[in-house]
Amino acid sequence: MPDTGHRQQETAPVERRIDAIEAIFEARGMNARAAIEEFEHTIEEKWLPENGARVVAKAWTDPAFKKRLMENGRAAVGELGLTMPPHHRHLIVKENTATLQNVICCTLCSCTAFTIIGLPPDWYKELEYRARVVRQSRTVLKEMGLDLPESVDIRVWDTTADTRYMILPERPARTAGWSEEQLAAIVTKDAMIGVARLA
Amino acid sequence: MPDTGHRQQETAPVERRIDAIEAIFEARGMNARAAIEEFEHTIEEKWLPENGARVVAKAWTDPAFKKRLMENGRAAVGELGLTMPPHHRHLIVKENTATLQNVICCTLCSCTAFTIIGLPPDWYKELEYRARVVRQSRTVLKEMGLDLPESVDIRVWDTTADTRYMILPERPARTAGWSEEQLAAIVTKDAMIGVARLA
Amino acid sequence: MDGVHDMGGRQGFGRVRHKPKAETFHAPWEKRVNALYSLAVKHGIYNMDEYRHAIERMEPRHYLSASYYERSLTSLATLCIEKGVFTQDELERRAGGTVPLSLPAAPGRPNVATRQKYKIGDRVRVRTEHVPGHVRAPGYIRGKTGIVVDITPAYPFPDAHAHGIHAEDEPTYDVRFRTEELWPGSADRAEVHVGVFESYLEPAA
Amino acid sequence: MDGVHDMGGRQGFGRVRHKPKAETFHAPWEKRVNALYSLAVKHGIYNMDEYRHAIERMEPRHYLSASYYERSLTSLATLCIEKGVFTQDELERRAGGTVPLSLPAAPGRPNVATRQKYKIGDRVRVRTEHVPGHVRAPGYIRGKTGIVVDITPAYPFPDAHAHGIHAEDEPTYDVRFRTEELWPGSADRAEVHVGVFESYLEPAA
Repeated sequence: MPDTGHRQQETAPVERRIDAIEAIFEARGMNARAAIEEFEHTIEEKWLPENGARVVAKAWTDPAFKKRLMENGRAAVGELGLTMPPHHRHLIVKENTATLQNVICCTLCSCTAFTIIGLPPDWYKELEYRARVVRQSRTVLKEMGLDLPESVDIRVWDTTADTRYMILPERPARTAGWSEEQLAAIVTKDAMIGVARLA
Repeated sequence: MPDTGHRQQETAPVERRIDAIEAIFEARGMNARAAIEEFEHTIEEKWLPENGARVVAKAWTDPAFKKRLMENGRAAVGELGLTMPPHHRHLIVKENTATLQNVICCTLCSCTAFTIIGLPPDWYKELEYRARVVRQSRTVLKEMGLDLPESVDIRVWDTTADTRYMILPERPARTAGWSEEQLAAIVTKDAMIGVARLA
Repeated sequence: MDGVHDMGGRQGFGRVRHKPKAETFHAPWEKRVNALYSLAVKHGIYNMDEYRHAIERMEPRHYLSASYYERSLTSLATLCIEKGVFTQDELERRAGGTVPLSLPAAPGRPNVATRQKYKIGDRVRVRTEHVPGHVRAPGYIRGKTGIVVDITPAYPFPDAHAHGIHAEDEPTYDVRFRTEELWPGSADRAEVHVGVFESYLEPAA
Repeated sequence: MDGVHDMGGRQGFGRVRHKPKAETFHAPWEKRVNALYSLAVKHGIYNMDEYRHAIERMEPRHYLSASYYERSLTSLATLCIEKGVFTQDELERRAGGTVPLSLPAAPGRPNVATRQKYKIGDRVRVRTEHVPGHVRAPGYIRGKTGIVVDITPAYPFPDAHAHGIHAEDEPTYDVRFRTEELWPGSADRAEVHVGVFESYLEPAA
């Protein structure tokens, strides 16, 4: 095997590894730099939890929209100009109530409806959440600050196929009469994953 | 909590960790240094594969001993002055033949009859052997240099309780008429684990 | 494959390190990894099932010790080499050091011939199968019984799609399991819903 | 516990790094670890089941990345602190840095009340149990059926013995499983024999 002398070297730091791939992609005419800039723009401007928050606020205030959202999430978010990648063929929306807590996870990797609720937070992708939330849901939620009474049932949704989920949080009682904009402002990514309730 | 400033420090290297435990044991009057010296003496002088090799050679040449060995391994090795720790209550000896290969492992940790066949080699305790040998025995043995024909059945012994196993290797045909000492000299730890055959 | 990536229900982990409004990225290089593995998908170098499987194929010690984006990076590097976009030599020369890669893939498989359709309300059992290649049935549902509560239109079959094997798309069934069935006496009471491909299921009595 | 230590049958690992006449130790500190964890057993600070379980309780990333003797060392340090031989503060002050420890134990359990005796030739099934504490039934035999081929006299029951719980000693049954039963269609043909405590078994039809 020719020229394997460099194999004796130390492991390259992660930054140098991605530097190298970026340089090769650039050299191959794949416009790596432009793709990176576009991605940075997209995550800062487009894939934001504010998208999902708008969906939630509209569902809270427009029963007909809510019905369409629960029946076909992908089509309904499209009404608000929100899109999903082609391989996310379905968006399923699950509603939290006074007696039911739905929670999303991905035990095998990190799947999420990222164009709608934003890219997943670090802890969602970590081994602890993936290992424990399916088996110890109530304990894990409590450790995360959501201490549910036994009267609240828990449903965990493990995102194993390319169907994507979002949670429709329960609307806080104090928000009666608020505008869609006001409502959207209180909806968090954690609430749309189902690990928090809105107060 | 008083004086936790040192918690901010780096992780102590393994040598410093065992230094610290040794020093505390010594300070508690537990004679750590003497125990270490005794252990080093024991592993160099006592827990040697030559013990098991003597057992094998005797079993090859003394049918009555072999019968006792197969019936009660712990008592039989005792005839040769070999002992086992109290919690190793049984020594079970399995015989390899032209059509059967017995192999020992410990998928949960690293259990072995170490006073008889010697402390386990590094690879025996490693994740690869523990994960793979129960499920891919023929493949793993082949990778380790023992390419068994399909006509040889494989039995894997997973040491999950405190019963200990040793393998009685098949005696090579070329050793007809050899003395016990000559025979013992060709018996290896690998053969008594069952990952090698003697030629 | 029965790999260490199959985390659901594994014990021994500590608390989730959660804080409100947690970040996705912690360093600029992580965004570049995400951008470039997505770019490779757009260029058709590999699909998302191949991408996920190349992460699963990481050496287990490396998988567990690597950060999330180092895992992404390892998949990207491995697949580009396997697909001939660049060689390991070229990559390591440019990176100025070795680049840890994922281990080789075992074979994939086409749709299961004996698969059948189910309807909402059917009781189903997850087949007791050990698929050597990519599979999207988590180990914790293997051999377990649940109830079909929803059905999606067809998706590419991951066990084939991750290995370049032709296969028919399959519906996924939203199957409801009780934790008492999954981990008897050893889990918090809850329902766990899993999207299960048709090939993974058989009828339950 | 369903921990990462439960290696049997896990996929994704590379070749065994075997060489003939391989060493047991690779550095002097490793021998000191071995000598001192044995000394602690001799002094009655803990028993071997507690020692094994403290290794299993290591943070999973630490377990997989640590060397064999770092795992032994972590168990020794953890148990000495849990048993009050020294405090974490004292240990870390003397070590001049932090010392990673194992995570806390879940509760153990006494013998299973419904256990029964078996004789050679009996068909037995390993109970589908998920024991939160120490257990010596590897996950790969859970729910599987085999045949009793040998019986040993009684041993301390590890599920209790590792947790300071009083329990009766139990025989272990040498149960023969076929790999085709353990990993259908996904293993080399072989018999796998496991020493199974009485409490782990139930009669099979």
